[in-house]
Amino acid sequence: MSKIGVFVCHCGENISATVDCKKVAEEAAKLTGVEVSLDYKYMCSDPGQTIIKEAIKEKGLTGVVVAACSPRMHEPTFRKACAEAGLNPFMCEMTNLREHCSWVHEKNDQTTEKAIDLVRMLVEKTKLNKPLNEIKVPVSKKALVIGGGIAGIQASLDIANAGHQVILVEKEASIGGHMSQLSETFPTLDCSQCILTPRMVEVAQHPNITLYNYAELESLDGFIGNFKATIRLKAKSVDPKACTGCGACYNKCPKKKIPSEFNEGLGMRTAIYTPFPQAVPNKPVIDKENCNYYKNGKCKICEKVCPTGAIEFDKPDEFVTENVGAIVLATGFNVLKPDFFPEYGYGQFKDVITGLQFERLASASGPTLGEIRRPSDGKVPQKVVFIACAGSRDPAKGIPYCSKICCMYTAKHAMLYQHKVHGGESTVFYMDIRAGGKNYEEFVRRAIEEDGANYVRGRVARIYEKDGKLIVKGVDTLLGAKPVEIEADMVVLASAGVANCGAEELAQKMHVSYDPYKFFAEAHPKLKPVETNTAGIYLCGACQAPKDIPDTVATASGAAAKVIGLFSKDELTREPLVAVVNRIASHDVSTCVGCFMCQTACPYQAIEREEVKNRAGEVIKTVARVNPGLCQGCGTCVSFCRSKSIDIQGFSNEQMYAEVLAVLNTP
Amino acid sequence: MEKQGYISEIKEHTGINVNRCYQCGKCSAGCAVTDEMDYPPSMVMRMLQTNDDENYKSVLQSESIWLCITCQNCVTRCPMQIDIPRLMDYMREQSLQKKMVSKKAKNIVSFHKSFLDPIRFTGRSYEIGLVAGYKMRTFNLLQDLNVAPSMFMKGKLPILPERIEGRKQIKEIFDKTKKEDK
Amino acid sequence: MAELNSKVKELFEKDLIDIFIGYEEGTRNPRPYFAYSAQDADNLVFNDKCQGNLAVYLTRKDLVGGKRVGISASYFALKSISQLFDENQLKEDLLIVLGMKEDGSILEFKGLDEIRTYLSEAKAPSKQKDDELLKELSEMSQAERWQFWSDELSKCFKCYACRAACPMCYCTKCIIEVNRPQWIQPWISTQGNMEWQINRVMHMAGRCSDCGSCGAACPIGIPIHLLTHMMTKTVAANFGESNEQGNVLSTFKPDDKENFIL
Amino acid sequence: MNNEFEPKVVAFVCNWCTYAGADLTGTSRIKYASNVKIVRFPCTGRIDFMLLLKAFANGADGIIVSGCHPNDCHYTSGNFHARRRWILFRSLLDFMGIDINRIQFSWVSAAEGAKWADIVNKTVTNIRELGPYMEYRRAANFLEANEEELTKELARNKEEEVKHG
Amino acid sequence: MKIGFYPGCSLKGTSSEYAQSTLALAKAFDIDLVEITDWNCCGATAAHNLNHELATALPARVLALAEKDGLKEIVVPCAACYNRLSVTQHELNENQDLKNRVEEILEMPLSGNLEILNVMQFIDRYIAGKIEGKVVKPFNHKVVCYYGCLLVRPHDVLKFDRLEDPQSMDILMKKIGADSMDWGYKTECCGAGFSVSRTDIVGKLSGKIVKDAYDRGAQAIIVACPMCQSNLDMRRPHINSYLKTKIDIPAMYITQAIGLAVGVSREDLGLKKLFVAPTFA
Repeated sequence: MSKIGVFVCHCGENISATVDCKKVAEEAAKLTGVEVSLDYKYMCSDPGQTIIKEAIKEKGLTGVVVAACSPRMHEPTFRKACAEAGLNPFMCEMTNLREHCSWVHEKNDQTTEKAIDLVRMLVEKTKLNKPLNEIKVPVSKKALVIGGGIAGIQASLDIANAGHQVILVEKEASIGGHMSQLSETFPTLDCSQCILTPRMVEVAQHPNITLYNYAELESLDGFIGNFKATIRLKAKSVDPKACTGCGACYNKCPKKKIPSEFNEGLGMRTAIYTPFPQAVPNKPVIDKENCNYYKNGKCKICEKVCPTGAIEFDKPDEFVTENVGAIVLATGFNVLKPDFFPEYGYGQFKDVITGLQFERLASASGPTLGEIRRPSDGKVPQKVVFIACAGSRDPAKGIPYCSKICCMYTAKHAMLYQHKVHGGESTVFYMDIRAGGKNYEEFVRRAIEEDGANYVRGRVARIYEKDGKLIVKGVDTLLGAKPVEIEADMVVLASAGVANCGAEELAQKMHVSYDPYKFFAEAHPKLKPVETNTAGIYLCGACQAPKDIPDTVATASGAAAKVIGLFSKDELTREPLVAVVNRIASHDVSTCVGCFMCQTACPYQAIEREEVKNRAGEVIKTVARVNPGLCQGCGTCVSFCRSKSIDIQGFSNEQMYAEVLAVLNTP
Repeated sequence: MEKQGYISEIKEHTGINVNRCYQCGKCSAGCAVTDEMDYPPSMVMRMLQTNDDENYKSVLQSESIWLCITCQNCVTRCPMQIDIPRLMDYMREQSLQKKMVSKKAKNIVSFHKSFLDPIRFTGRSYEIGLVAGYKMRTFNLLQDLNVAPSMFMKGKLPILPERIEGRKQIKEIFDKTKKEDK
Repeated sequence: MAELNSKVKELFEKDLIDIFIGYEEGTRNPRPYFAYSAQDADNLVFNDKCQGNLAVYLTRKDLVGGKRVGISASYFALKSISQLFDENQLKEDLLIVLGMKEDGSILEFKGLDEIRTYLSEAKAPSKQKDDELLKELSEMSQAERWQFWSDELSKCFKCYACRAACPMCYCTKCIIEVNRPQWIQPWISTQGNMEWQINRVMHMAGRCSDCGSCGAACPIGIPIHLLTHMMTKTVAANFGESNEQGNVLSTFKPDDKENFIL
Repeated sequence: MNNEFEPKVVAFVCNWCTYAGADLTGTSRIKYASNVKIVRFPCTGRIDFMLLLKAFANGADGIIVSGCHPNDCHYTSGNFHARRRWILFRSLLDFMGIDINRIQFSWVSAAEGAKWADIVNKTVTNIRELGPYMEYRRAANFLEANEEELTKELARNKEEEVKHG
Repeated sequence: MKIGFYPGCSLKGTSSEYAQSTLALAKAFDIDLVEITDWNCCGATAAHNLNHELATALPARVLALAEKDGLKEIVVPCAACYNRLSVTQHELNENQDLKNRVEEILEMPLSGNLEILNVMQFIDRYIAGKIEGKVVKPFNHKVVCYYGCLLVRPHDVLKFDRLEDPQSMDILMKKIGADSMDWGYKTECCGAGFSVSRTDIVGKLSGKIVKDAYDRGAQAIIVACPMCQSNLDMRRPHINSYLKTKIDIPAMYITQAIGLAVGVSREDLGLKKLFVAPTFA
């Protein structure tokens, strides 16, 4: 027999001004199973909580209903109080007399009647509550970081420095990501390589970090605290243990005309290569697509010249499996190749380049050693046009969103150009300048005021080539859309930032949700900016949306903090409000028929198949089982189950049924 | 709530929401006749966005709407795919209906009307009739005197109009779709 | 006809099956028949009068549990079989399915894929009479429909023949037997009868083969097959005919259309 | 006490959007009819259609079902599943002549306090016009009420049997 | 199979050489083009400038007539007509209300499945494959191909070639031995329907086109639109006065160029009708 305590809160006058709290308590006392019912000015106050605790102890209550404010506010408070008094916290329920009653209705009998109904509902529900224990999940304190750009580097170092093991997976031959390609960084104009390279080296040397370069996530199983990640180590054709990074191989490789990805096609590389001189690890890999040996079976020059015999042809990809407790996704972004803008002639005219290509031209380590020279003939361009929003804010051909970083990097490009080419003319076509950030607006103003970049408000309609010049046709909308035609030597398109290739596939592998542009989705856009909807998987950097370096690093440290927080305990506790499949005593009495409709419906892959065997070890049936580590307690499966074999703790069929009948005051 | 006014009328008749334009100016930059126009296309868009009747009047009375040659460069490049040519068509219809046609555009309007007249009666366009009608409307009697004889010579101007069998049907098409008077 | 008998005989003789679920001649229409041997196979018939959905026997553990089964399946039975596979109730290696071509010759399906292909190509038997009744009902006012169904369902005395006849009703514990809470009134009342039918039809949504066995089984002749028929049509109209992942209710499309949610 | 019919309306709402939205209605002190009582579920996906029928059977005159807008579900897809279920459930009820005008479905987000008040008020007004939902409730003891008629019918049958004898 | 032919008004008048050369070319390849019975004017730019419904109903009649003739595909050499007919068919297929209204006006049914081919599509489908073997006199001249507006825009509807840098004419020209050059005015507007009413604008717009072709050393501008051709050709006096110089590069139809290459006579191609005569032919 239940012994329920009902505690009606006045909330000062918030409730009692419209609800007759005393009457509510009196009526509640009349309900079957209610042992004690009283009202008090502030239930959540210390004295209020003491009243509840004492009632539990004195009357031996089996359940508590607090009629006060929204459970979204104080449910944890009262459950904690009950636990302190020795009552299972999940035997405590709240009913909302404030937000759902006193604040939204006039003072009259009906309002008090409603309050009584609300209390009755929860009393009937609480009678059917069962003591629940928090779910404890062990945590393996090792993190997997996917992506070795600045975001992944920062997150890995933060986690590793907190004393935890980190597996860093990078799909390219070297870590460093897009940041390693940049020349200078806004708004301080410090050299990108100079600030990044020490971090890359730190990663390579950190005792807590295992770096898998040239590797990709193959598959992921498990759940928070207990993921099992299989990683594909793509065959490098070079044994990293034997290789000393001397460079004899790539100096002798006969295939020298492969457009370098690192130099955005403006420079060339060999078939056996390291992406760039400061690469970490600084050991080459063979690009099988372009290697003579892999293409036609002849060559092997690298093998001959290698002093340590590190070249190993025809080795298959390998796989490693790592058990990790948390995952940080730091897969970054990609730059949209603006060839979908036929009117700008990218791909058709050699001197129409992307912003990232300009970075390589301006970079001291780039193909021109930092001199601005146009790709077609190597001449120093005297007139350069920069076109902002080449792809961004263009639902028709590009992407509808603002790529956020382009205004700043375009200002930087104009500035770098003016610094490097004295007497050069730069024109920036823009629509709006988005320079929200510390010292950002000042930076753009400097480009205009001090370095003399000519900013024209308007979008370019078309570019065509004539006599070695690029004719750029635009308007100045601030002069009543007056036509502006510039004969430029080079055009730089501020191409949009988009989700990295393979983002969708990766998200599906990991069950992380993503937005229509394939950027990974945060659990909450404001309050959970580095979490995903899948517990234990965190996000940082430009895989969420285009981000500049400061924001990327901030989110990386944020994600790392979440991981470190998770690793601060040996076990994870979770609310036990999860689904369960009925299994009284032994397996075979489960009424589950194993149709697995619930499995299709579950958004969390929390439903597993469990084989029920007889004594002879033969499988007699397969039934569903809920993995409490994965289940988030939505209960969608419950309403699918035809035989009602699956139920959800805390919102069980019996409880909800009782609540509905009680609302309508049906005994 | 959507604001009342011509913006919603435009939307209703053409499906175009002028507020989608964010004034990048790419239409004006690519427009073949920008520098002839009193208001370049992006300006027309801006004026329409104000939902201000004075501005609407200025658009309807402008020469711009008649100068648009429907070359479609604007809409193919517009990041928001705003169908400006369709909008211009609508403005022209409105301008005619509201009798606000710019004096400067008289030639163009006369040409369009003269072009349609022979079709109405014969089913096909007829250049001599067209030119004659056009000249009657514009009093540009001397125009093209230099070209016409050589056109005859080269067999480019048939002297008699072509007539089709379904003339009655064509006339009905004109009657049934008629909106405004000449 | 001899084709079927010899085929089944062959199956027994080659020891490929333990039991064959088919039809034998009945007093008016053919009735279900279980053959256990090559001799039994002589009694089998298979023609377009064979209407009952034999797939219902495939989930009867006492009948087929652990056995290798052959079955002669009508169009609807094939649909049910396909759905039962989706729901993990059948094992491909324990089942041999025979169907009938339009010309009456026998078709042996090699596996589930062939059944699926057949179903995607075959035309569903017409349900003209049911469609007419459906139309008639949907043209009624809501009050008239209520009158119709409350009259009809007032006659039900909960024998659950509808459930027994249905290949999709294979739960070991039916919701009607769930008593914590007692979802459906176990006693006979129009409301309880309705609740049962609503549950049954909602549970059938997207799974039902539309064979109409439920209606045929009703001893009082309540046209409950119209409910499932209507549901089948509603599902197809809203979510399309086929769904690769099994139940339409356990899947969704972000752009499912509705017009009633404010 | 006035004699006007006061409908009983039960609201089935999800915890994350509509429940929170109704909390906001409270914090914004927007008033609405007190006829509605809210039953809290984790998600619209959890709401069993049987509970709706149970509410009608036990005296509810109207029902509100409300959850997160599409794409906003806290559990990513519970509301999508629910939407499918309601599409079918509604057409079935309608086909059986059960008054679907008494069930109001809505999406109310945690930010839509005013919308919640609006939906409640609209529903209550609507149900007040429709009057108490007696048909479904009466069906619970339909046979009892018809017992007399049944007896007569049985007697008639018997007579006929005798006649044909 | 019967292939329909819609000449349109221009090809019956000012641009008769376009019709002539198209038919001559088809004949050279044994293709029979059947003129649509009792076709009418498509309304051109004038109609849609003034009245949208009229602008739809006029071309719709042509489509209905073609369907009535039992045609599955029609060749429309005039770019303006091609554009109007394609856009109309597209609009009618998209908008059921409009379709109903138009069918009511015409009192004729419309199926909306007609294949509307411009001259390049026609050549590509029926002639291009056989062209190389038939070239008797390679067209070894430097040319620029001028597409204008109406062949490529609106791209969503016409779905013909690349939007900003189309290639189909260039490919055909290269097949007959021409040196087809990249240039800046492939799809810029020539002034179109302003030929009579605003000849000044035509002089200017067409002037820029002719100038760019001249600057690049082109010997001919190859066109596929009667309106473009007449603006670039017949309006040369205006062009020259705008450019303040005399440029005599001819603007000729692609059908004429191909015709010449495969040995069709100058007369049959109507070359005489060009105002600016090609010096090489």
